[in-house]
Amino acid sequence: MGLKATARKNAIHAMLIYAVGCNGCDIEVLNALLSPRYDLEQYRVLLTWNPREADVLIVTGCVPWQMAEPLKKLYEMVPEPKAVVAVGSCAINGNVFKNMVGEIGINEEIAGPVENIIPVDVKVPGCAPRPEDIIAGAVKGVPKLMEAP
Amino acid sequence: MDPVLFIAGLILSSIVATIIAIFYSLVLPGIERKLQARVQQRIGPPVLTPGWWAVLKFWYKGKAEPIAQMPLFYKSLIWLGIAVVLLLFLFSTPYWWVVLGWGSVLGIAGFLKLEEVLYVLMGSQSQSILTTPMPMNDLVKGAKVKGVLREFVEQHSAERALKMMAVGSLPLYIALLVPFVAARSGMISDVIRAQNPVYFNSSWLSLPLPSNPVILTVPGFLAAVVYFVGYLMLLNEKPFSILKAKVDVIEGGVLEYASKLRAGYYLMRNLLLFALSSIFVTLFIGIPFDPFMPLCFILNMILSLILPIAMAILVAFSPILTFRQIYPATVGLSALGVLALILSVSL
Amino acid sequence: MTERSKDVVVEKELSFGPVHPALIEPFRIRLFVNDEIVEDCELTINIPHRGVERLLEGLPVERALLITERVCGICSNVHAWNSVRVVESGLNIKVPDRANYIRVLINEVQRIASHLIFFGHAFEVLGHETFSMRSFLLREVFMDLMAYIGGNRVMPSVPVIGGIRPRADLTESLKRVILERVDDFEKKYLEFVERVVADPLVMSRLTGVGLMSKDEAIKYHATGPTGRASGWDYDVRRMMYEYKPFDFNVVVLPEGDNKARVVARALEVIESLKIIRQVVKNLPEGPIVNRDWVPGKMDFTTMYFETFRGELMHSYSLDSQGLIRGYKIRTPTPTNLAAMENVCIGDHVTDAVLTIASCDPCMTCCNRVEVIDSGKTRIMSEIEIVRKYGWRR
Amino acid sequence: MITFLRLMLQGAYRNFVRIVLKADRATSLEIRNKVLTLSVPAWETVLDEMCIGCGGCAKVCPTQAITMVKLEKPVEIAEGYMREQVPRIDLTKCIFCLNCHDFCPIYSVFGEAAPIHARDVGSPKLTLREILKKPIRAPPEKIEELKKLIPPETVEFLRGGKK
Ligand code: SF4
Ligand code: SF4
Ligand code: SF4
Ligand code: SF4
Ligand code: SF4
Ligand code: SF4
Ligand code: SF4
Ligand code: SF4
Repeated sequence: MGLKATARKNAIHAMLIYAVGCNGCDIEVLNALLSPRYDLEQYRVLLTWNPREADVLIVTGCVPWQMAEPLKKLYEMVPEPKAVVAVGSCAINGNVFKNMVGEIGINEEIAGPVENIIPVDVKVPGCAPRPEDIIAGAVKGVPKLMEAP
Repeated sequence: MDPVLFIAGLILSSIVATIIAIFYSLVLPGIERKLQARVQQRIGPPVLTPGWWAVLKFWYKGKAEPIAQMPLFYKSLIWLGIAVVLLLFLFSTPYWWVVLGWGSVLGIAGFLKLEEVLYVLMGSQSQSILTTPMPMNDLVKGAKVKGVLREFVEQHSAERALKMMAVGSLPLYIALLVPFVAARSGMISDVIRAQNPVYFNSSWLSLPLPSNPVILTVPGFLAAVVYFVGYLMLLNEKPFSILKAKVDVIEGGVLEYASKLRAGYYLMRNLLLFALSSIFVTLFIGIPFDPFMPLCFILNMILSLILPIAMAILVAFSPILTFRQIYPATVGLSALGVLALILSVSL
Repeated sequence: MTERSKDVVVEKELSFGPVHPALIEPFRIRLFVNDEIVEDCELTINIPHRGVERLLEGLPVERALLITERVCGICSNVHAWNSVRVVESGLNIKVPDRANYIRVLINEVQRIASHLIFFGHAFEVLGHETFSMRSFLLREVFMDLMAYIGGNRVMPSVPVIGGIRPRADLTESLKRVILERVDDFEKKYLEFVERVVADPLVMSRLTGVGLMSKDEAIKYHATGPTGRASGWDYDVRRMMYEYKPFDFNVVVLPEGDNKARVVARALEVIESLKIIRQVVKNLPEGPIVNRDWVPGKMDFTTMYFETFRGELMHSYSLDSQGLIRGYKIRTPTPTNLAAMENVCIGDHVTDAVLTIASCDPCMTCCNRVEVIDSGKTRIMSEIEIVRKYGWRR
Repeated sequence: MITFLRLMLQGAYRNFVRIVLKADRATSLEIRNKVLTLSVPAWETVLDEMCIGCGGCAKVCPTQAITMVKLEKPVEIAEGYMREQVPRIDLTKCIFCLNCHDFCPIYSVFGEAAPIHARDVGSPKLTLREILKKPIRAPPEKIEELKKLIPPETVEFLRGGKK
């Protein structure tokens, strides 16, 4: 393991982008980041709110059409290498908002799931996922960062 | 002294001091974070993560062009900042004391002011995606107030930096004067002579301890307290982090620095953290950072942990103050500083 | 606050969001400022529109609560409960007492969790990381309880039409766990609150900022703790038969500043603890669900509910096959929003963000506008407008 | 003022202890171990011992997230009734609508403890045998509906037809 990979493994900056679900997932992510019980920092993952600083983007929510463009822009802002962790059923498959439509057929409000907009590397299923799932998911994004040139 | 020998010593001491400062300063944020984590009842990141590994990682990140009005100028500000901080630090090391009078209160104060100006410049340059240019259809809605200038939050941060420059850092400069007044001279060498006379004729392996450090006098102690608060203001740490308050201006002017530039920014900030702590130990305790006296500089480095540790604990327990509280705070602290200054005349 | 004057001269606009550390949720804040002082404020909340009301159109009513629960992850139970209350009242379904007690229990558990999120968020906005973390740590107790009772930390899915899900029935051992955790929590919580109130730095930021008078609270219909912190004594829980058996106080504070809004929620937590203890102590025996009902025609029925942030309305009708027609949700935040926009005027920028946070915003709402299209008024969603009239920036 | 001083001294002492001795640390070491050894347990979605293998849940799932997996050795769960298959849920397709939970005959027909819950919440208080002993209590239309979803012999069995 070279110095590059070691450095990447030992300092990971994660940014949370909440692309509209129900607040459930993003609060669970914050819980994983801020609650001393879970404490994501002990796994060398540091919270940031600046896309320029981020390595891992944690995206939650089903991405309504108004959020698609900002999400794409933010993704472009992140310097390589980067990994995207889609947290929650909303981010993975649109949850009930995309799949349990009544009589309207297709819900046009939703541009998501996240995969439709930006490439996703790790999927964390659940509605809402437990914080330990989220932590394990964020950690799963690390090999991709380490292997990148 | 022979000028050739002197210049060789100057260069050598600068190189040694720079290397030690860089290596050491990048450990400080980790210590700070670990302490805060303990207070917050959690494990926290490993000590090397927030400093060392983060900087290395940013160094290895891919290229990212910052969005700025003048990208080249914006990028150069970081390297300028590192140079300023390094010079600031070097001027407090013994070899530079005699060079052109920079090892004096003027050299330190001048370079600190320059450092502050950088934040204003950075803020007015940076144009991050997180604010006005975000693709949002919010202008469809008619606000009551129309057609006003849409400002980037970083520019707002620049305005705040300007205010902090005008009022915020005043206490630090006043406190900085106290050891010099006590020594009745503007030069650092005289300050050390007054506090630690043995230093000037001790061999390279010895450890000269100060006989009458100014921090143990009443005005010196007051000044040290004021210096500490000014230190927080200069480093933009909580409670005085208004110019990079996460809640509105996010990180302020440094928002757009990415990859190598961000590594540079981390380096600059941590160097400043260390330089100010080391200067504190030099001026208030009387132990200079002499690259050619191992015990002396190690003691300096250990003692310069005092300020970051105090800061870490204070930061863990304070909210961000707005200008509503900062103005009275600076007035009060400046008054305290002036009191210390007046008292120090009697030393 | 100062009254919003008609023609203010404003230097510049600061806009941030939808992705921003202080907001977390996607909405846009535009602040019109002179120097540091906010002269006007505009919140754009249309981003989280997911068309929940339209999704529900034509769904069988039993399935509705799985979507309504996902209107919001902070108060999932409130939406699920209120949506079943509508059918229960419209079709006269009698809910067993035991089910009602457990519904109240889970609601109060979630209320405390929600208020602790509020502290976590408010302290984060204040810049006080440690207190924020302490709030999140205290909240874990109630997240655990929610997972024990409902099986999920966020979406416990407790109410079903006619009662509660069998999973959520309280066993004796669970009752003991609840009481133990609650006692332990109360001790730590009181210590924490005492510490916060004694902190001079925090209090100097909160006191006297973001003043809202009682009249304003009523005028802008700021319900919930936001209104009650301005002296408006209004709580839907007092009118709900579900809450009749319980003895609790409604916290009303006269000051109307940010401090009052924080303290009001801090005191409400204690009242909720009281209710939880009463539920566990007096829980009646009996069935937990009443399945003797058939979905059928139901006229428009509207139910109001006291959520953690204020008054919530759910309203819909059923057609003869028991399919939902014309679902309508009005969450508390949209009504509190007008108040938020107004109270932050006249404060510093950083304080304004705090004031908005102190009203506890959460914006996962539905959004629509009325457009006069060649003389006819009709309701359009924002996407239709953009398709038709283009996206102006 | 006195309270403030008392709190400050108390706090200073407590935090000193916290810093030096890592006192009252709240981080869960159990979770830390699980994460570091990459062994966070997956959600338990199906309780195999309870399932009667009717396949109804797979049919009601709106996103086809459930596949029925044939058991190598069918198990006799009641006299004359074999469990031949069990459902498996692909969580990345699941939208957590709980349709399967609510339509699982053992839950939705009797309104008793649910043997399957998409969110790992099944800890039934009844054994399957006891559940199967109870007669069905649903309106006839509901049973007709159920027949579309699960094999008719299962419905008969649940009604107590086939003893
Ligand atoms: S996955 Fe569930 S909890 Fe998460 S945002 Fe979507 S609806 Fe909310
Ligand atoms: S009326 Fe508006 S909010 Fe309701 S479903 Fe239609 S578009 Fe959505
Ligand atoms: S206002 Fe709405 S989203 Fe917020 S807590 Fe209440 S019901 Fe939930
Ligand atoms: S129903 Fe109409 S008039 Fe009444 S409060 Fe709502 S919007 Fe206003
Ligand atoms: S206002 Fe916020 S909390 Fe309330 S329903 Fe909407 S999103 Fe949820
Ligand atoms: S005003 Fe009404 S339609 Fe608009 S966002 Fe608020 S609740 Fe939804
Ligand atoms: S909860 Fe998941 S597996 Fe079950 S029916 Fe819904 S989508 Fe299918
Ligand atoms: S519906 Fe229930 S009993 Fe039937 S296969 Fe699915 S889990 Fe098993």
